[in-house]
Amino acid sequence: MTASTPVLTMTGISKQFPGVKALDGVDFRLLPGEVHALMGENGAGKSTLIKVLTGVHDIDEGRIELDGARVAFTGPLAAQQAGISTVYQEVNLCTNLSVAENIFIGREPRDRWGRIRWKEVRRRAAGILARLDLDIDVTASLSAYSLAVQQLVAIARAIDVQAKVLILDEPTSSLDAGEVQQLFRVMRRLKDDGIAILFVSHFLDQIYEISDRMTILRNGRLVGEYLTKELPQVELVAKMIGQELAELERLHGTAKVFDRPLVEARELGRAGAIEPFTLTIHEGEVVGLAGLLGSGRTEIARLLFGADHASTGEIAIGGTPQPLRTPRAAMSHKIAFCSENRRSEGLIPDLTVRENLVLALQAARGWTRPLPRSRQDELVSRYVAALNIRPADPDQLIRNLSGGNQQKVLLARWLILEPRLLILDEPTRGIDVGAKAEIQRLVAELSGGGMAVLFISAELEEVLRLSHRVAVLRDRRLVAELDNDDRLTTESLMETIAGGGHPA
Amino acid sequence: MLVTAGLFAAMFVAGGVRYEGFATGQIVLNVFIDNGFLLVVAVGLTFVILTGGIDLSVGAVVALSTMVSASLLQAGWPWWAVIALVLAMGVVLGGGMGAIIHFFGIQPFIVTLAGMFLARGLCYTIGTDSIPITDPAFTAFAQTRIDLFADLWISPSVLIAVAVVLVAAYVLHYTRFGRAVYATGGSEQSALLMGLPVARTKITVYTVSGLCSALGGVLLAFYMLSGYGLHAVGMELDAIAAVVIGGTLLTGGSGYLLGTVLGVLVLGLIQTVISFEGTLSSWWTKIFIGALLLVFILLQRLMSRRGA
Amino acid sequence: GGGGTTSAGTGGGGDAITMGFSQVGAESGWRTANTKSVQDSAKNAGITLKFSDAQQKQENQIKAIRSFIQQKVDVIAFSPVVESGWDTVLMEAKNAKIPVILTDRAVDSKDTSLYKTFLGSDFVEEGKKAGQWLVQEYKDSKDPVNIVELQGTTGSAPANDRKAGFAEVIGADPKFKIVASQTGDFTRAKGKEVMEAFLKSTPDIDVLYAHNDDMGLGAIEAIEGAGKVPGKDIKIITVDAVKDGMQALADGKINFIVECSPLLGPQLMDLAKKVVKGEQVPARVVTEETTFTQEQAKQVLSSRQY
Amino acid sequence: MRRLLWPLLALAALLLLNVAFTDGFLSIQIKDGHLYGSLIDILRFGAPLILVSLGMTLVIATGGIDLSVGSVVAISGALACLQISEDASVFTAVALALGLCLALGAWNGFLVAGIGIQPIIATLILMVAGRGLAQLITDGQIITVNSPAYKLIGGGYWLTLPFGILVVAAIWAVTAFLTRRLALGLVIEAVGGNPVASRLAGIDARRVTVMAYTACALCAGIAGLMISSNVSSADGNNAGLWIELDAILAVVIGGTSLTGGRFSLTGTVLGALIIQTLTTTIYSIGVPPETTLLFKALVVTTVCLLQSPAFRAKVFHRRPRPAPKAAAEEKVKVTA
Ligand SMILES: Nc1ncnc2c1ncn2[C@@H]1O[C@H](COP(=O)(O)OP(=O)(O)OP(=O)(O)O)[C@@H](O)[C@H]1O
Ligand SMILES: Nc1ncnc2c1ncn2[C@@H]1O[C@H](COP(=O)(O)OP(=O)(O)OP(=O)(O)O)[C@@H](O)[C@H]1O
Ligand SMILES: [Mg+2]
Ligand SMILES: [Mg+2]
Repeated sequence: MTASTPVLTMTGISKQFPGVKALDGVDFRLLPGEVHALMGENGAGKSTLIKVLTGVHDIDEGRIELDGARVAFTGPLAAQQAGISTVYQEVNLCTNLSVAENIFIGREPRDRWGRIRWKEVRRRAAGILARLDLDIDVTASLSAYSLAVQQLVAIARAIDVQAKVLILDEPTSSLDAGEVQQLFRVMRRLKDDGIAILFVSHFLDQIYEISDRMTILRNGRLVGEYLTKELPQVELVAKMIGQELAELERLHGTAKVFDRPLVEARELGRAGAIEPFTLTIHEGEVVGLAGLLGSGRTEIARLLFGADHASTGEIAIGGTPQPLRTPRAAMSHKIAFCSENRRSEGLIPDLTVRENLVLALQAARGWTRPLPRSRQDELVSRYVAALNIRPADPDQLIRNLSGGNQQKVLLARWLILEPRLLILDEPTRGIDVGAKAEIQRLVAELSGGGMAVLFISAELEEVLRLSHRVAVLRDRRLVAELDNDDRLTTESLMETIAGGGHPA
Repeated sequence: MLVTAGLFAAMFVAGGVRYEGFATGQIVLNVFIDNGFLLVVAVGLTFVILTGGIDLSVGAVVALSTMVSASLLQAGWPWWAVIALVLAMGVVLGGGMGAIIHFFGIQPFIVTLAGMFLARGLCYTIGTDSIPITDPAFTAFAQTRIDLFADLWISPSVLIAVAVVLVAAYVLHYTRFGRAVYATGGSEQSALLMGLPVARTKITVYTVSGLCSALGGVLLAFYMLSGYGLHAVGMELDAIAAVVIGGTLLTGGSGYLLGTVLGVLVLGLIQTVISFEGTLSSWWTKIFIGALLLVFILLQRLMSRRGA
Repeated sequence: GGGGTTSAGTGGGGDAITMGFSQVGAESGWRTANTKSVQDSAKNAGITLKFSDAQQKQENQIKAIRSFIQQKVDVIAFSPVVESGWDTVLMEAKNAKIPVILTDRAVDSKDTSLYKTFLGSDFVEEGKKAGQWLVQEYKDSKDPVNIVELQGTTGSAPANDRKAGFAEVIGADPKFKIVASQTGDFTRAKGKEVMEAFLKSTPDIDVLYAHNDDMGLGAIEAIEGAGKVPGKDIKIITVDAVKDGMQALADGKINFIVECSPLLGPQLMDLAKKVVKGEQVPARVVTEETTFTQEQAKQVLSSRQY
Repeated sequence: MRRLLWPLLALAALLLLNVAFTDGFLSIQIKDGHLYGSLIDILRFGAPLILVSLGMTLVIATGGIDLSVGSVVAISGALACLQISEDASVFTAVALALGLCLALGAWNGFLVAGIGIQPIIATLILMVAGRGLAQLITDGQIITVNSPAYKLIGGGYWLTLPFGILVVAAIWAVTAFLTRRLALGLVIEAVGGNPVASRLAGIDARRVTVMAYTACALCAGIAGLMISSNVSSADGNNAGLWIELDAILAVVIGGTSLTGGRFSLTGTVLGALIIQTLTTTIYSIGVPPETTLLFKALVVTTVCLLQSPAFRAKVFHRRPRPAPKAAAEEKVKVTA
């Protein structure tokens, strides 16, 4: 495989953003028929490398060769036409269009007169999604589906293109194990067809499972190119973050007894979204939610936060029923919710890191009581350091941060509220291994201090590592509540989720 | 959309109950006859608004078209050459604005506002008086009545407007350009990253709007048989209102052409109601228009919310 | 509801006359007085008035006339927004055998059979009257006379005509020079604003000619603000003769006003009755209008209706 | 404040143009105990526009737009003058007028935030009906009032300065305080930048929106008082006609995006001053009325082109190489 000539080579690529050198003389090559992982911490420059390659940004220095010929794309359209198909990091689809259209827009099958053949579009869209094991109504608007489904649709769009090079920038950040396996199957098939695949992910297991070779970036510089099988995981992490990472273990202490209920959902439900469920979260307890894509985890979180209106049941806080009709009401009871969809439900792109970070705290205080500047500075610098947010410039616009760093800012927004119940929906989406451990440690620490946490993650290991108790959802129904003792493993949890096994 | 159509029908029936001679087929046709040019302009504007942009220059371009037509016809040009030139002028103006908007990243509001100043200014440099149109072809076109069944009739402008609507609806729903319009409006950044020709789409929609405005101007010239710099003052607001009443979001990405047609009809019907009401004083006319608009929008909003 | 759909046929032959009146809009006090005059005299004359406000849009006016035809009124009267472009709809009225009377402004149709008569002022004539007074006033002076002009809304018929009539008369003598001319949109606020700028950019203004009283009144404030005396340091001619204007004239702040009367109502109703009866009427009826000097203003001030 | 550089330059250029055409354009004298001169005129006549634009900035920052300001201007002036002409005290008249404006603003806000009607249509309703209301109040006539106290608001002087300018300065200061010293600015920008996210962050977007529209109508109301006081009369038909376009233009020239989010009050004031200077320029250099609009189109386009980083990059640096920063910034803007 090493012998074959690269389909793509990038040499000496540099890219300067105002105040940040995002790429500094990076070399990169991609061979046909390989899955090549691009590794690095949040803000290392992975997405930027992909964007300069596909012409979203101009490069300052360096050259790009595709099939031996120098290229400089004017934009994604040109790159696509040259055979590079890309899924960018954030889901970049048009949620106002139907699922089928999102897959085919720009290259819809047409008849002789240039008229789009809608039937054909729908039929083929359903076919492609079936390859990813997704059976949804392709005529529905994309906005009706969760982020995970949107991510799959974006992937479907990319893999359908007849391409030489397929680029996937964190395609699996919202997917659970089943979908990831399905994606990998498709990737392997494409690889066998001789397509070169560039893959970015912060899940090391996935990297080791699928990739043949990896290139590591650190702070916009090239660390090196390695064969995956020759680089042990510890070394990879060390190369990425420049230091060794402590072993991860279960973070919660040994079985505690929680007897002070904080939030109780009683027969709470929302027609069409989640069947009525009853769930109690105690002070200092971390409750994990596990379930498959679309099983209703996000719905539970939104109901508890008052983001959606419940159609049945009630919520009691400290024993008294409270109507949580708006997020504001929930916040007044010190409930916080970090949404899974950072782009549409989290970021205010035109505001700075500082403003985004203090937003919720400021909203809770009301605009007439501004947060003193000194307090802002203190909070911001504390969390920038704690979560390793880079660049560490609080006055940078948040839209200019890398995806992972944006996520950290949003997390910090809720952590500084010091809520009594913190609802985290996929909080570690797109966050690198180092920061992820840091976040998990922080959550454990806060819960140790009495804060209740509702933790949602597609990564079961993470759920297990943190939670005291795991609630399992299937088909929008709460089916089990399991204590997280030594007998609970990812396998047994998986079984419960799939509906096979029974709680131990 | 259904709600809008239903409300339109309800309004028509209510008018029929209230005013004698209201609920006739010809009243609906008259709404078309009297608003053919507005319809064409609104169709063009729908493209722009669907991409999330706005075009304030439409009214001025309409006026300029009537002015150019009238003055060229007066100078003895043949009618077909005049029409061709006017349409070309619309394309150039629209395309120019689109190019500035796209390449220099200036907000559409300002660029098209400057375009509005420019077009009106050009009108006045041609002349401040109104110029009558006496060209036989234009006159014939203006006075032709196409008889339908049972005493009903329409003007040729209505046919042109309907044709424009049909073509535009086809383009929006069955061509790649049309779909790119929706995608660009949904999220310009996503559309770009999905590899859609955003630049071309954006420039084209303004070109389409310019073309439609010019065509609307020609229809207005038929309707009025005159060219005048003060024609169609404030028409951009009418057109925007029609598009938005039709359910298109000003932020782009959502809406249908049929909605725009309904929007124009609603505005026209309000006008008709006003004229049937008969004796409203000038200010009550305005208040009444506002109130009808309010009632319509409120019902539309509440009913579609209930439905959702 | 539901009436017949026949489009042709003579107007309802009942005894009460129904008149459809399409007004330009309500853009000025003058216009409102005009509307009121028409409405009041219709009531007095026992004529049922269908009134429609076109909000300054010709297309609305055309629609209104169409709707009058549809409603089979006995006579249609309207003040055209613009001169051109009425042939089609007037033809429809003619086909429906509904007589049409123009008020206030003329139309430029070649086919004069489309309307029965035109009742209104002559804007060109008004401009000429203003010019004639000026020529008279300065007939003994040899020095150049610097004039600034506050025009009405750009492109509107009164602005065009009052400008042209005035220019025609003073053009005969080279000592009259229009040193600055700008639109004040017929409003006081704009009149004041433009005059302020004139006062600074143009030294030695002798005369101000404003296309209506309101702009003149605004300008007076500007002139006073600049420490000059309106009517003395700068002579002021305006058109319209609304009450505030007449007051200023009587106070000596304006020197001369050309009347442009909005009170067409009674004359219009007379004409309408005749036209409906089928009597012959003159093709052009000029409203009874005059001009006012400061002395005349003092005398008539108390009897002004608006 | 680098982004205010270009509007400032444009303003300076316009003033220079005037200096070239009119002698003593920049001179300011004291006449009758108050300041007198072209620059003072620009401020004085610009005061209502600045006010309306300030209010409009807040509305636009929430992602909305307010077309009804012109009508509110007319209504406020009309009501105040009507009251005064019926022998009410100036204070009552002003209070009543502004009270009505507050109600109208709240109404706009209610339609937008409460019912969820698109702002342009919601405010179009008041734009149309409000003009009728103003005419109803004045009975379509011009109400002339003769009250020295009322005259002060828009036409008077205080401490040699035009009173209107002082009012504007005060309101600007208050708005700046509320938005920048207190956290109102952050909250408004968040609502305009991403309404969904702000709701989830616990911001009461509805209340903020209603407040913005109310403030906007209040500003328009005060501007209406100024305009009518300046000429001692209320003109329900023409007062504030098309001022919404000028105000929106001022906001946009000042660097605030019509899509909402970030706003700059100083930029807006500059924008309004540019527009007023442009108007004055047209009068004083004698642009004939027929070409006024062409001149306006030219100036507006030039100002905007100069402000556009993309344009500057393309024209001033033939190759973006010497200034990669500017080029990069521009690219991001265009794609985002
Ligand atoms: N448009 C921009 N303007 C300014 N700086 C930017 C811009 N885009 C990216 N950067 C900066 O470039 C650096 C690299 O970002 P990039 O998005 O490539 O990181 P990444 O490796 O993809 O990280 P992640 O794993 O979090 O996605 C970051 O420091 C980021 O702040
Ligand atoms: N596989 C699917 N098939 C059909 N609809 C789905 C599917 N996945 C998600 N949806 C839709 O998305 C909505 C949101 O689901 P929700 O966000 O509650 O899921 P979740 O458990 O949070 O899973 P995830 O966040 O991983 O998508 C659901 O109400 C459903 O309409
Ligand atoms: Mg990235
Ligand atoms: Mg979810």
